[in-house]
Amino acid sequence: MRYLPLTPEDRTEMLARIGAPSVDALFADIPAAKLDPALADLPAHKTELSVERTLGALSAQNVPAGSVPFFVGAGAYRHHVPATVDHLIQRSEFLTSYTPYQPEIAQGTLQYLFEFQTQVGELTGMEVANASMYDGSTAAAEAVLMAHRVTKRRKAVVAGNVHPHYRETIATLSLYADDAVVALSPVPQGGEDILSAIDGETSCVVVQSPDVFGNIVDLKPIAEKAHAAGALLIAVFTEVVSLGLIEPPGAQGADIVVGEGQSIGNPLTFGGPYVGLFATRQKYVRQMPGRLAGETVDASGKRGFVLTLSTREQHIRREKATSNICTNSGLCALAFTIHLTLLGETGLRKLARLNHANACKLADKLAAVPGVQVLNSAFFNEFTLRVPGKAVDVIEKLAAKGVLGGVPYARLAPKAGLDDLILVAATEINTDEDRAAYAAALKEVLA
Amino acid sequence: MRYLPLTPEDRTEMLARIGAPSVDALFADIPAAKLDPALADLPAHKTELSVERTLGALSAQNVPAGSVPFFVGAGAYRHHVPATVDHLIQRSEFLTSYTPYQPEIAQGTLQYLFEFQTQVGELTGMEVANASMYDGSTAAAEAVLMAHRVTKRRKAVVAGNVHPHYRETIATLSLYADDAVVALSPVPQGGEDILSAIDGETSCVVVQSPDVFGNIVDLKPIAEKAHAAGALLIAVFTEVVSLGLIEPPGAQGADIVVGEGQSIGNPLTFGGPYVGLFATRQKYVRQMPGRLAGETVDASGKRGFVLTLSTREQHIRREKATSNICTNSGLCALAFTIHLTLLGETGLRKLARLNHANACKLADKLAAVPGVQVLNSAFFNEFTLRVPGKAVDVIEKLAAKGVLGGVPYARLAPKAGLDDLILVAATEINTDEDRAAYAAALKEVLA
Amino acid sequence: LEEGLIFEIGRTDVTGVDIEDAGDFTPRLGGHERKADLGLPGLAEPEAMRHYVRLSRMNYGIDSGLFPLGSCTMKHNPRLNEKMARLPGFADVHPLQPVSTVQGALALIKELSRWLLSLTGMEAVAFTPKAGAHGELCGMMAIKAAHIANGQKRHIVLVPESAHGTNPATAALIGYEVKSIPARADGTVDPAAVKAALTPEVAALMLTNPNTCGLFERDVVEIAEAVHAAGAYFYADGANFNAILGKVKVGELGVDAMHINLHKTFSTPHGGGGPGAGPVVLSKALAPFAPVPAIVADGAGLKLVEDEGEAGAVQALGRMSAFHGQMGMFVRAMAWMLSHGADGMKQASEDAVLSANYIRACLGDVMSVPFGERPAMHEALFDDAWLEGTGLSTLDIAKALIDEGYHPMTVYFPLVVHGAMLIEPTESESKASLDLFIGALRDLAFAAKAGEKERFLGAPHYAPRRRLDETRAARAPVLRWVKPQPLPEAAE
Amino acid sequence: LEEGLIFEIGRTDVTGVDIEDAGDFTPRLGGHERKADLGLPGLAEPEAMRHYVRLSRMNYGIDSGLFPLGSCTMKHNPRLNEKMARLPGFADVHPLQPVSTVQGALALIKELSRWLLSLTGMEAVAFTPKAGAHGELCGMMAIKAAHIANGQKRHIVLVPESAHGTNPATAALIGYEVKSIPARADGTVDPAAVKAALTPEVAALMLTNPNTCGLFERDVVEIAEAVHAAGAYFYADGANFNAILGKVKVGELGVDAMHINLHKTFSTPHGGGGPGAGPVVLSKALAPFAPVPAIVADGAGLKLVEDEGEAGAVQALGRMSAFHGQMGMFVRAMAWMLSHGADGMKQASEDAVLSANYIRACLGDVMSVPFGERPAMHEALFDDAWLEGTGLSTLDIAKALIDEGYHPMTVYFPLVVHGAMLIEPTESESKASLDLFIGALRDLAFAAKAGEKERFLGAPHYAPRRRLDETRAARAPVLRWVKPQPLPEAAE
Repeated sequence: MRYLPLTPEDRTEMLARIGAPSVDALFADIPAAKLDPALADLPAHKTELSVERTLGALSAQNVPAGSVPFFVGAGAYRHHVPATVDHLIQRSEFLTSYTPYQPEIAQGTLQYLFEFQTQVGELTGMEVANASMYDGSTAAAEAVLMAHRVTKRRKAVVAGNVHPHYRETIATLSLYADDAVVALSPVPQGGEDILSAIDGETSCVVVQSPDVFGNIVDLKPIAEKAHAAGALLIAVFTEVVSLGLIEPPGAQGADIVVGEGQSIGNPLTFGGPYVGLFATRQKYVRQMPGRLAGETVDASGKRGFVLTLSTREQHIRREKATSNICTNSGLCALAFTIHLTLLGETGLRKLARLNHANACKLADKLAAVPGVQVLNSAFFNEFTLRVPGKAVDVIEKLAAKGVLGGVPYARLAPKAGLDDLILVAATEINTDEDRAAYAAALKEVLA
Repeated sequence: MRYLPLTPEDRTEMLARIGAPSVDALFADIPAAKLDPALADLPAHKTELSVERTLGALSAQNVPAGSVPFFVGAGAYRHHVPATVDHLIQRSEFLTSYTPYQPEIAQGTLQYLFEFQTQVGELTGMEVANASMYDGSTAAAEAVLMAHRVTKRRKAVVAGNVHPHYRETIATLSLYADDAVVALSPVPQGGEDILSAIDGETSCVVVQSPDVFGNIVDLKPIAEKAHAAGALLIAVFTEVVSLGLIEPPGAQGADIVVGEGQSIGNPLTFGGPYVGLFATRQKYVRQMPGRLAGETVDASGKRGFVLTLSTREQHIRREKATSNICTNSGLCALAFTIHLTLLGETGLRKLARLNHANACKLADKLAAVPGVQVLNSAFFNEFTLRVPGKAVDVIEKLAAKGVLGGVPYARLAPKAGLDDLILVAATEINTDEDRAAYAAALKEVLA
Repeated sequence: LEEGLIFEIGRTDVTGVDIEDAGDFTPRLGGHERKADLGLPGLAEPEAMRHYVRLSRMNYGIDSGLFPLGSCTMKHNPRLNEKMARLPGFADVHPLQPVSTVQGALALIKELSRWLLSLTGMEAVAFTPKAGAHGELCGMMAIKAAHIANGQKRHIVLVPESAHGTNPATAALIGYEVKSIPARADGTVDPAAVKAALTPEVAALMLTNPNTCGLFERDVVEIAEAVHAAGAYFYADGANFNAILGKVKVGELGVDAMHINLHKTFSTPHGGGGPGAGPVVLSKALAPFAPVPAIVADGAGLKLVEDEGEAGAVQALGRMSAFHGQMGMFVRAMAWMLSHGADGMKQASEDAVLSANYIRACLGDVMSVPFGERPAMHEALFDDAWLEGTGLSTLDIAKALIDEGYHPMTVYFPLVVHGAMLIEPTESESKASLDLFIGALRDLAFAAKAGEKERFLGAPHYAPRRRLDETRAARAPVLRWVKPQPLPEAAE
Repeated sequence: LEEGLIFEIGRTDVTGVDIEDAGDFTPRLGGHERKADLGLPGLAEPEAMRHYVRLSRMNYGIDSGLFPLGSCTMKHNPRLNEKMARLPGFADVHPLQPVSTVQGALALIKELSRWLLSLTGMEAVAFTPKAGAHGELCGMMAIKAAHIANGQKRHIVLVPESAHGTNPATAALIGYEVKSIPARADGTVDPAAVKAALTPEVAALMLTNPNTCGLFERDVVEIAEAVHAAGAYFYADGANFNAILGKVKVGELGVDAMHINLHKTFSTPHGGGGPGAGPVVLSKALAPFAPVPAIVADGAGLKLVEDEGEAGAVQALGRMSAFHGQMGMFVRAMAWMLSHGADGMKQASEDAVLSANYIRACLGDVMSVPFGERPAMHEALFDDAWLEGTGLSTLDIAKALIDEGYHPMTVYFPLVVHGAMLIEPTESESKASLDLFIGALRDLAFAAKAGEKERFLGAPHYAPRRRLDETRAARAPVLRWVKPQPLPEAAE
């Protein structure tokens, strides 16, 4: 077996050194009746060529986004990632390294995490960020728990226009943690009334902007009301590129900002692994979940970086930890920070502008299709279509015509009674031909 | 432009430091009338996404070998290369390094070249090998020049069953170097009479085994006759995997062994870059072309490696050099040596055996197609079919049916009058289904 | 040569990405344009390449040398797996594409599940948890969901004192009170102690097996039976699955839920701290409570059940995260499993255990081995008794190991032995590599006993950094770069 | 930690590749089975990975830092190009597949040719030469073929003394006698000297422009006219094309043939010594003699002319090598050209020239600049006059530069100045990077003049190896590993 360096002779010699009569003797503590179970349903080892064929065949059964006009978003976005990014994250010293508990031989990881934290802080307009979470949805759920710790209250208000998967993730964790959630109803065209749900028991208000329907939300009045009630504002985003063009949550009074970082540096990969971004104010840092890289000096006075404030964490604090998170999204965070470093301010602004321009063009193009209505007045790179009939069927018919046209809102929230809405995303990858193909196919489907 | 770090401000500052009024002043020595020509037929710079689309579209116009039953050989072979190989050769420190003239910071390159040289020596059964040539054909041409230097004669005898491209490469170089070449006629079924062409003026005899038709040639009698006449035997191979199963040329009396190393570690890539292997006897080493890595010690007594015997080379010896070769195939040699290190003796033997087994199975399968004849009695992984009608047409019709069935000999040598022969190669990549598909398609084509 | 921060070497007017011009158009941002600068530095591509290549060279990875981290199983990461994960049919598909366009992706998850179930003898897989700790959370939620469904209110979770920190943290996160079970003298859990603690308040026992002392809990079946008899569930921490993969099915030992770290046992790369993937296998009793999404087969192909309460997920505990789990990791793990096959996985476990016992046997005379009377599993545990009188600590040994060219072993864990050093060689090492490592540790042991203090106290000497001041970092945390303020002008 | 040779750490019974069993069958090798062992060591995959990762870490590359090699143009290697070269339609096509199945590959070569012709103002491209020196050979063969076709017997080739070694070596290889042309005091070739040497025996002049002193041969048009007037051809060495790409078309200067190093100007990676690619552009006079294969378009698409004498290659000089050239390099170069476009290439040349002049300007006060009265092109040349009295040589400066974290510049070339140091920064460096490099050299220059000898004579101090004994290597060459013989038994 190509991955196993020991030879039969090695094994014999090693057993002799141990003084064990056989390998089985080393497994003597396993009840004999349970040892070496049959695995007849699993095949024997395969050559590399054979594995490539098996997995290649499965891969070929999927329709890659890059092979068709593609407008699917709703929390994950197809952007172009420079080849440099994937090359660099595959370097052995990044790919095969461990969590940087031994800082002397992990300065590479620690420095990029420190840079990542700073970048996330700048993007969100917040003071401090952690070294990544699993993804946007779990970051949102953790943010709620953190708000409870800060406010010592246990009731979260979740806006209706938050991504339904995020809502469910928050609801699930809250349910088992015995915390309360007030879940508002979705308002596709925007302008939902969140303020009236905030009261003196509210620990936090969770608001997404751009929201799941694509609407850009003014966070300032919500922040004001929340703060007046002693609650925190948790601002969520699912498309981080939007922060290159629109007002950051930090500038609007958010106390915790969480979101999905996949858009920068990371491929779609059917939903994961992604990278959760988590930022907050300096004063709450000790209530924050997740890893933190911090600056210090070494024994000879040189600047260096270490994981810090680990007394918040499970491996030290055990049941009193701020979170049980341990492994997070190191390599995805690396991809994020490399891509963002390549972009820089100039590149990110141009990218965001192009995304918005493409969305505007697409919205105009689709709004011209008879029977179709664009719901949003203000949006970034995603908007909502109202179509005659069931959105699910429209999307299936578009797929049959080779256009992946977006996400039926009803797929995310089947019980919401909003069956005629499609969430449509546009990014820099879309061409004029793509948009024309979509409009033409939609016209045919609705005819 | 993403690759150019200087900003307009940088340029202004730098010009000021130089004391030049403008960039154009730096180009003052170029006749003004010729400066800054129009390049209107070339487009402006493109984004990475756009380049991917342009080249992706061109790539999509080709039929990749991996997408069809594939039996094309004749000097380049499709083998499976472990993913590790391509990963490692892309490491920055290998990919972006220079020729190792500064050995203190190029020990990585130098050590693998030393290992490569040893591996090539072992494979070919020769004493010394160089650090690679461009490919097998140019290595063969250089071998002839080397034989002329060793023997101080200038007439080469080239066997008829040497790959026609190799014959032409030798003939072209010899023509312009004012050397004589005796080119024998091809004998597809093998057994050509080479001995009678050797005389007292012969500098060298060039013989390929397995030859272009797939026949395994007994080199011993040729070596004896050549040596008796004061000539050298140059043994050529185009499929290096064969050396895992058949007698090496070094054991049969060859004086120079050259061949194509592409099969191990390197993809097909439409013919290049490949890697030429070149080995000879110790006593001829100072007449050898190409780079050589040698062992030495550093100032603190540690083992290290350097480029050596460079007094043979053009950058020192100029017009008296043994060759004009400078850049060679470093990275392809690295791919070769990594793949061969992964294989080791055990793996290479198994691989060679599987190749041979697949060729035997394929030969039986195709010989059973009515009208088809397999010419060879002994072969490794390639053999020759005689088909009714023009081989070129048969191959085109097979391609139309989605089978790449081999190479018409007439494509390599249109004037040889051997229009009904197909060179067919089998490797470990072929499955039973591939072979069945070929036989079925061939039957239909010939029906 | 020191490498500056991107904020020090980059500039906001430089970019390493060319982007098409958006042209003229009327923005529809509703007045929410960003006004302030972002303050994000850019680097041209050649500069960025160098920055990260240089950073990488300050890191140590499996590809650099043996990585003896106990409990964290750092084994060889085949590049085949990376290649497979990048196939466009896996890397370039969106989680919310129509299900008809991702049948291969669903089939892969289904096949991965089939392998995991066969290897564990369990009933169902919850495949969405994103890492081991997230898997624990999922498993414990399933247990809580089951108790709720059964109308039970139980608020205590038993955890042995040798447990990973994630275990108590997870239990506490969902409102359980954690009660610790002490280890007996031989390093394993005493069934009697478990039985004594099993009140009707107890919801579950969380147990790592093989345990963190590197021993197989030989009374596990008896313990599981007692847990079940008390109406509680048995949660197994799968961190040490690598020792028993293919050697025993945990379902046959009475386990109700176990997370599997694909980035340990199944070799998806650790990546400097993730991403991982923590699918949870569930027993028949807990299977109905698996979270959404689920994959079910019907006549037309594979279907995704994405909403609670739908057919196929009637009792689902809820949703662990957006979308459908760590696909990229699934592909890598599947490639690893296919490559090994049933025979190779069993061999891998045996080699891992053999190598650990070999290390213990070769170092037992110079270092002290607690619980040495039992065979080790895939980890060799040492304590610091052998350092008595040397003035050196476990940490000093760990840092000195860096100078020998190795990553340190896991230290001060498990907590149940003093100054623990936990070494896991995995199955990826040749005997020659093990012998070199053993030689290095023996040499250090002799040096420690010979009083060569500076070799240890000043270590590492040959790393990119000397020992770092962690106290300083924690006392006044500097968690981000801040633009240096210009110095005030000197008074004229 | 030292890394052994594969022959020392590997074993012939270990393999890192799983291969399907061939099963039982009757071999048809005609009795030519290999009998002896191959003696090839194998490594399991994890061991092989480490071996090569460790070796790589003893190398320096462009991604490690500035690479100031004059004449060898080591610029940024975009990874986009690597990705493009690996598209299956390029990497996984066989050179002898039916032409109908490789239309995209032929179209790419055709497009590459179109760009090269536009950039050089020439008539035809011979695309098969595999490296610069191979391209020279091709170009000089075309010249010889043209003379033969014209019934001319000319046996002399003129080469300036500052030429690359490949120039005379190439000319000699095909039977030409080489005659050297001296440089004039300002570092360029004197048209008068050329005219004086242009006898009817002269077949060609080989000239590098910009020349190896880093200067543009300002009389090049006059020289070319004289060469043509004498019935000879003008061969240009394209090694320094990077300075003038997009700034001037060599065809308009009277060049008849020039090879283009795709691995210099067009950034295909140097790879530690190749592979390169050396397409040759030819003037109208030489175009008919281009070697096979050629690509021609007809109604049905693109066609390959693979044989001499066929339509499309009636006067072809022959064949340079098997198949159709360095496709992998063509794709990379094409990606680079598309990325830059006409504007980007011109900007790249300007930046390269600007950076070289900047370096010269910033070091001119501490190092000595020959030919300083003319602007430099993309290289800055220094000699060793400034080292007089220090007891140090150019080589010492080069090796000391390693300790500063840089690859040395090109030294002792060109031969026309004493102790030459030739520095080419390329367009890939930021001003900050140039300033750091200048600072390092200034610091070395001051140290040299201050008599800090050990810093230089012992250099490099901080490299994987100290200075290596090249004399020993050449005197008794050890060119391969040999199995150590067992020591003879001691006499009893």
